[in-house]
Amino acid sequence: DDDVLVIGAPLALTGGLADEGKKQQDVWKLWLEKINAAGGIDVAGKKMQVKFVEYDYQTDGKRAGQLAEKLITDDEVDVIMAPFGSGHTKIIAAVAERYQVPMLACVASSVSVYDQGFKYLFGTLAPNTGMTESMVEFFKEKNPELKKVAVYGRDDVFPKSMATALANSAESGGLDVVYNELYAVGTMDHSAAISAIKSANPDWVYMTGYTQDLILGRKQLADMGVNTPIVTMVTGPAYREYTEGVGELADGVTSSTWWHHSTAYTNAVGAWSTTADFYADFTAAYKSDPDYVSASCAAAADVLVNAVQVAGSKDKQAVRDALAATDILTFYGPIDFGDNGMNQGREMPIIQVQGEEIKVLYPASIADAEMKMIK
Amino acid sequence: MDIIQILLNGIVLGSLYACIAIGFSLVWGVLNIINMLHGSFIILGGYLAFFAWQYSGVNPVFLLPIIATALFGLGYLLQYFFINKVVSSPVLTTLTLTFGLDMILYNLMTVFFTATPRRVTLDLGTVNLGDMYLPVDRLMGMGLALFLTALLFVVMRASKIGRAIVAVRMDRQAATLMGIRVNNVYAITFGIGAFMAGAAGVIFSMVFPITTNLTGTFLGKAFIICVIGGLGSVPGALIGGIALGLIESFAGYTIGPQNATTVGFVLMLFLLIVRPTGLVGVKGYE
Amino acid sequence: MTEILRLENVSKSFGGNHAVNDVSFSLEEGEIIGLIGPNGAGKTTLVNLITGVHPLTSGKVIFAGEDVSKQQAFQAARRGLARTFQIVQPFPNMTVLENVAAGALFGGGTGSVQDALESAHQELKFVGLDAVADTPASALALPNRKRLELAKSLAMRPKFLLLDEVNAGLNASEIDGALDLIRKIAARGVTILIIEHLMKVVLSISQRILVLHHGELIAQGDPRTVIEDPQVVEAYLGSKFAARVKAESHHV
Amino acid sequence: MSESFLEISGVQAGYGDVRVLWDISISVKEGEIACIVGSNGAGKTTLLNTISGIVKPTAGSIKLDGQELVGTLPDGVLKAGIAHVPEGRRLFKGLSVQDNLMLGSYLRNDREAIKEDLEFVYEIFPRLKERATQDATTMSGGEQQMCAIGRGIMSRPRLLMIDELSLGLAPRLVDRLSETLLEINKAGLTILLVEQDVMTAFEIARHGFVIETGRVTVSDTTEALGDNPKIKEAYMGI
Amino acid sequence: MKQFLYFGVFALWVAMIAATPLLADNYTIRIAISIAMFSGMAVSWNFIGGFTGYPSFSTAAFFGLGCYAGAIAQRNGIPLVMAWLLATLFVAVFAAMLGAIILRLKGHYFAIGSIAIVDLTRLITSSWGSLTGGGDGLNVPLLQGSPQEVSALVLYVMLAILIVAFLTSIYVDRSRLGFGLKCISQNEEAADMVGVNTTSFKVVAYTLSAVFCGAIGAVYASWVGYIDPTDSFSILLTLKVPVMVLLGGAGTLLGPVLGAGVFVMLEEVFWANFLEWNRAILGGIIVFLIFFLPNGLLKIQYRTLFGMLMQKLREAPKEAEKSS
Ligand SMILES: Nc1ncnc2c1ncn2[C@@H]1O[C@H](COP(=O)(O)OP(=O)(O)OP(=O)(O)O)[C@@H](O)[C@H]1O
Ligand SMILES: Nc1ncnc2c1ncn2[C@@H]1O[C@H](COP(=O)(O)OP(=O)(O)OP(=O)(O)O)[C@@H](O)[C@H]1O
Ligand SMILES: [Mg+2]
Ligand SMILES: [Mg+2]
Repeated sequence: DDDVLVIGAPLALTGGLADEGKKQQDVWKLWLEKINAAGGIDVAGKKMQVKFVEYDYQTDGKRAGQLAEKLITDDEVDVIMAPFGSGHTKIIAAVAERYQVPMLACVASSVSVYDQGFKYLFGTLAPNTGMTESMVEFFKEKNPELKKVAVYGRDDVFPKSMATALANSAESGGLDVVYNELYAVGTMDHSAAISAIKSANPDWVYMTGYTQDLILGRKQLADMGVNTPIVTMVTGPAYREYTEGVGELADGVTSSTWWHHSTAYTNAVGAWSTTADFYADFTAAYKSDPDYVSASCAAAADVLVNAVQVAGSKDKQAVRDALAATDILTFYGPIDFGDNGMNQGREMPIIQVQGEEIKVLYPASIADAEMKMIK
Repeated sequence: MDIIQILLNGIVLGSLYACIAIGFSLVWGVLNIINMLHGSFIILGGYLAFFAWQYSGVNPVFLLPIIATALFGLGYLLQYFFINKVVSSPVLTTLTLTFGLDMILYNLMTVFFTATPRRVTLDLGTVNLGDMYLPVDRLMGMGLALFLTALLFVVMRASKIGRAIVAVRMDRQAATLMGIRVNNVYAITFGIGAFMAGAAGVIFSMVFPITTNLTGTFLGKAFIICVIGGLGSVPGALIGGIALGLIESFAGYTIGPQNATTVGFVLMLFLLIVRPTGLVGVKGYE
Repeated sequence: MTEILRLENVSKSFGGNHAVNDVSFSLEEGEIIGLIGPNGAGKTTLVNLITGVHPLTSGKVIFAGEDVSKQQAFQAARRGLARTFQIVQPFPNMTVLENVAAGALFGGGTGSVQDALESAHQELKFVGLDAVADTPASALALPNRKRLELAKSLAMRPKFLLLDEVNAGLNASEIDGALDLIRKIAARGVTILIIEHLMKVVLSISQRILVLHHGELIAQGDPRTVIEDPQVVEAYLGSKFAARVKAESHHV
Repeated sequence: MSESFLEISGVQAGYGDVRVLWDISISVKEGEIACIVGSNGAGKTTLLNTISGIVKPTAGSIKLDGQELVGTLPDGVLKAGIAHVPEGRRLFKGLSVQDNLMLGSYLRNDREAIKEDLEFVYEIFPRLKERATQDATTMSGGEQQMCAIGRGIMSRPRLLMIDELSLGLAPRLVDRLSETLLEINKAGLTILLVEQDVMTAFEIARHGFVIETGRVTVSDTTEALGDNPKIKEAYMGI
Repeated sequence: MKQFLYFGVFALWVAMIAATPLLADNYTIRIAISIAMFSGMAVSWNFIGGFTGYPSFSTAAFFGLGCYAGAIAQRNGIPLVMAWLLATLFVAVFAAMLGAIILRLKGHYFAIGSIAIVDLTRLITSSWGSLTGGGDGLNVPLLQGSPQEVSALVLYVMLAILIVAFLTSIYVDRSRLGFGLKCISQNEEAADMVGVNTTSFKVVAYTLSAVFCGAIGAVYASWVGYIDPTDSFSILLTLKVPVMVLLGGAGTLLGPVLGAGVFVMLEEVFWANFLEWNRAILGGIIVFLIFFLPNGLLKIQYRTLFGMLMQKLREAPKEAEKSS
C-alpha cells in the first residue's frame, strides 16, 4: 500500500528492559495521535498515513533479531525503529543492513554500534564522549578543589562505555582517577566496591548502570558514609523511578543526559514546533515529565517523516539518502547525521536533583539553577 | 580498619543471602525438587511488602508475618494440587514443572507489577562504630534473617513436623508406617520454603530495589549457597550464605567487583567436586 | 590346582570402625567356598574390596597372579571377577534379556550388541529364565530376580563368582532349585565364593568354609570341622542352631 | 468380649488391576504369636500392607479388638495399635539409630513413657545402644533388623507385625531375636510374624497360617502344621 | 523395520524444513532455522540427558563458547568454515575435559554443577574483555550475500549439523556405547559391576552433547553478526532444550526433533497472538504436558490418555478428602 508509511518497532515490553520499552511505545502513541490529527503527512502533494507495527521481544536478543526479520519480510515495514540499548540495537542493525531497510536508533549512544560501516543505520543520540568532556570541565570550574574521581560502572554496553569515556576524559582533564572498576550484570550488592571507593577518598563519585543498580548504589554510598561533594549517576536522575526509589538521598545527585525538557527549541520541524509544546502534550497525557528516551524517540519519528518528505516517496534507497543528508532542528534539538550515521555532537545538558525537582546546570543557555555541592 | 568493615559487610550481606537460600535448600533437600519458583516467590513477597507499605504506611517488618503466611498458603496449595502429583518423578520432571509454573507466576507479576524497581524507602540511617558504618535497615534485615533461621532450625529439630519432614525425605513409605501423612508433609515443607522466600522478599524490599528481573539472580544465589552449605540443611544454608557474603565482600574489595561473582561460582564448583555434601554434610534433623 | 585369589593382610575401616581387619587367605581354582559370619562381620565389605568397589585401607588383593588392589569395579568385571548384590540390582526398565546382554557385552567382552544378545539367550536358558526373556526386569518376583542376577554374572564369563546372599528370602523348596543351579555353574569351572546365612546351603555346597567375625578371619577349613569349632558356635551359630545343624547334616 | 483380637475376614486387595489377595480370613488372639508362611509372591507382604492401611482392600473387613480398620489411613491404624516392621527394614538413611527409634513414637505425646520405651529397647538390644549415634543404614543387616523392630516397639503397639524377621540374619541372631520376641510377647504384646524360615517360625509361634497365591489354604496350630507332611515337603524341604 | 520408520519420518521432516526457502518468506525461513537449531541442540542433549539419564544443563555454555570461539577465530582472520570447525573442536575438547571433572557428581549435584558452568563461562567471557569485548559484546563479520542467500545458507548448514547429530544418535543407540549409556541411566552401580567403564562412557556422552551445540553456536554467531555474553550464555536456553526433549520423549531417537519442532512452533503461535500473556500460556502448556504426557509426545497412547484424564478428574476430590 503506497499511501501508508509503516514503521516497525521491536520493543522490550516485558523482561529486563520493559520500562524503557513502554516509554518508547507511549511516546510514539502520542506522536501518532498528533500526526493523525493532522490527517497524516504530506508527501509529494499527497496525504500519507503512518502506522506503527510493534512486537515485544521480551528483552531477548535472539528474539529481537527474529522479530526485526518478521517486520521486514512479513509486515513489509518501510523503516525500523530500534529498541532501547546499544546491544539490541546492534543485533537489529545487522538485520536491517542485510535487507537494506533504513533504521533509526533512538536510544543507542555507544560508538561501537556505529563503527561497523553500516549504511542504513542512523542514531539520534550524540556520542558519549562529548558528554563526559564537558562534564569534567564544568565540575572543575564549579569546584576548584576537585582532584580525585572514582568511576564505577556496570559491565554492559552503554553503562560501560560511559564509565570508560568518563575515566578517559577525567584523566585528560587532569583529574586523578583513584578508582575505576566495573561490576557484573546482576550484582546485588555494592558494599565491597563502595568500601574500596571510600578508602580511595575521592571528591567525586561517578557511577553508571540501570536504575535498580543506581538506586542501590546511591543508598549504599550514603550508608557506608561516602560523603563526596559530587555524586553523578548515569542515567539515574533522568528517570522518575530513580528519584522515587532513592527518596531524599536523590538530592544533589548530578547526571548528564542527551536532552532535558527545559531546553527551549523553537521553530522546529516535526510534530511539535517547540520543546514547550511537546512538554505540554506529554505531561497532559502521561502525568509525568518526559525524559531523553521519550524525546529522542519522538524526534527520530520526526526525522523519518522529514526524510520521506524530502525523498518524496517511501522508497527505501531514497529515504536512506535523505536521512544521510538530514540537517534539521527538531523540538529535541538539532539533528545532523555524521559519516557513521550518528547525530553530531553538541552541548548536552548536565542536570541535578534539587529538592523534588530536576534542574539544568549546563549549558548556560538553558541552565535554570546553580550547582549545589552535597554536604 | 578496612578489613573489619569488609568483614562486617560480608556477614550482614551473608545473612541476607542465607535468607534467600534456606527455603530453597529445604525444598530441594526434602522433596528432591529444584524449585524454579523460588526466585519469583521472593520477588512476590517483596512486591507485596512494597504495595502494602505504600498503601498502609505500616513498617514492612510488621507486615512480614502476614505476607510470609500468605506465601506459605500459596506454596502449600501449589504443592498439594500440582507438584505432589509428580513428586517422585526424576529431577528433570519436577524441575520442568516448577519452571512452567514459574513462567505463569512471572508473567502475572510483570503484568500486575511491571518491571519497575520498587523500594521501601524507610532510610533508617546508619550506626557508626568508630570508622565502621552499619546501615540500620541491613542490620534489621540481618536480625530478622537470623531470627527466622533460628526459628526454622528449632522447628526442624525439635518439633514433630520437623522430624516428620526428615523421615519423609528419607523413605516415603516407611514414614507412612510411622503414622506420617506424606502428602501433607510435602505440602507443608513446600509451604515453609515459600514462607521463607516471602519473608526474604519482605526483608529485601527494605534493603534492595525489587524488580521482576531479579528472579533469576536470586535463584542463582540460592543455588550457590546450597552447594556451599549442603542441601536441606538449615545451618548449612546459613553458613553457605555467610560464606558467600564474605567471599563476595573480600573478593569485591581486593580483585574488583566484576570478578567477585566469578569467584563465588568457582568456589562452588570446586566444593561440589571435592565435597558434594557441602561444608555441612546433610545429616539428621537439619 | 592353581591359586586364583589371594588376600594378603587386607584391612578396611570406615572412620574408626574396622570392618575388615588384617584378613589373609588364598583360594584354589574351581573351589566352592562358603563365607559365613555374624551380621556386620564384614562379609559384604570383603566382597566390595575384592571387586574394587571400595579402596583398601591396607593390604593386597592378588587375582590370577596379578595385583589388583587398586582396580576399579568395571576393571574387576572385565578381569573375570563377577559378583551379585546382597540387594539385587537389575536395570529395572530393560528386559531380562537386555540385562543379561549387558553382562556379556561389557564384562564378557562380546564384540557386538547382536552377539551379546545371543549369548544372553544361552545364559537365560541355562538359569531357566528364557520364558521371561522379554519382560522388564522390574516385573520379576524375588526368586527370579536372584536368578537374573546370576545369569547376568554368568554372561560376564567369570573365572570367579562372588555370591552375596543369593538365597536369602527363598523358602526351603525354592532353595533346592537354586543350589542345583550353583552346582551347575561350578561345573563350568567357575570358582565360587558364597556368602549365606542359611546353613543348609552353606553346608551342602561348600568344600571349604571361611568364618569372619568382627572383620577378622577366626576359622577356616572343611564344613564339618568348622561348624563344630566352639569359637564359631559362640560367635555365629548359637548352641541351639549348632545342634539343629548337626542333626540336619546327618540327614543330608 | 471377643476372643479374637485381630479379625480379618474376606479381604481382597491388589495393585492397580492386579489382584493379589483373593479371600483372606485370619484371626489372631490377644497375647499370642501367630505366623504367616507361604512361598515368594504369595501375598504375605501385601496382606501386612493391607492391614496397615498402605494398600486399600477392595472387599472384606479388618477389625482390631472390634474396631473396623478398613478405610482408615495408616496413621489411624497405627493409633489403633498396630505397628508394622516392614520387609527390608526401611530405616531412615542419614538419621542416627536413636533418631530412627524416636520416629517410631511419632504419634505419641507422652514424653516420659517414650523415654521408658527407649530404655526398654536399648535393654533388649544392647547393640543399638552402642551404635546410638551411627547412621542407621550403615549398620549390618542384623543390626538394622534390631533397629527396625525397636522402632516398631516405640509406638507402644498392641499388635506388632514383622515382615521377614530372619531375612539375612546369622543363625545365632535369629535365635536371639526369637527369644527377644518371646520376651516381648510375654510382656503382653501380640505378634504377627511373616517368615520364610518355617522351622524358626513354628518354634516361636503358636498359631500358623499358610498363604498360597492370595488365599489361606491351611490354618492350624504350629504343632499340627509341623507334622503335616505336605507342609513339611513344601516349606521345610524335608 | 522400526529403524526405517525413524529414517523415513526424519527425512520427511528435514525435507520439509529444507524446502522453506523455495516456498516461504524469510521470516518463515528464520523460524525454520530456529527449528533446525533447537532440534540440533535437543538431539545433542539427548546423549547425556536422554540416553545416560544425567540432568545436564550445560547446553548454553557449549552454545555460547561455540559463538565466541567462532567469532574470535573469524575476527582473527580465520576463514569462515575453518572458524566453525575450530569452534566445534574447541567446544568438544572443553566438554571432554570438563566432563572428566563434573561427571563425578550425580543427580541433583550434577544438575547444579552443570548449570553453574553456564554462569561461570558467561562471567569469565564477560570479565575477559581484552579477548571477548566483555559486556560490549563482539561484532562478527556478516555473511556475504542477499538476505535470501544468507538465510538459505544458514538453514542448510544448521540442517546439516542436525542430520549429523541425528545419524550419530542412531549409531550410538545401536552400538555398544548406547547400550552402556542405557545401563548407566538405569543403575550406575550395576553398570559398573558388569564392566561398563562408566566414567569414560559418561564423558563421551557429555562431549557428544556439547559438540553439536558448539557448532550451532559458531554458525549462529556468524548469522546474527553480533554476540554478547547475556544472550550467548542464556539460562533460558539451557532450560528450554531439556524441556523440548522431555516434551518429545527423552531417550528416544525422534523425540528431541519432534519436541523441538513443536515447542518452537507453539512459542511462535503464542508470541504472535497473545503478546502480553505468551509466557504464562507457554508455562501452562508445560505444566499440562508434565501431567498428561510425562513420557513425551512420542509415547502417547491416545486411547489411555482420555481414560487418564477422566481418572484424574475423578481422583482430585478424593485426594482432597483423604487428607482432610
Ligand atoms: N559405607 C559404610 N560406611 C560405614 N560403615 C560401613 C559401611 N559399609 C559397612 N560398614 C560397617 O562395616 C561393618 C561390616 O559390614 P558388612 O556389610 O560387610 O557386614 P556383613 O558381614 O555383610 O553383614 P550381613 O551379614 O548383615 O550382610 C558393619 O559394622 C557396617 O556397619
Ligand atoms: N507395588 C506393587 N505393585 C504391583 N505388584 C506388586 C507390588 N508389590 C507386590 N506386587 C505383586 O504382588 C504379589 C504378592 O507380593 P508380596 O510382596 O505380597 O508377596 P510375599 O508373599 O510377601 O513374597 P516374598 O516372600 O517374596 O516377600 C507378587 O506377585 C508381586 O509381584
Ligand atoms: Mg552383607
Ligand atoms: Mg514379602
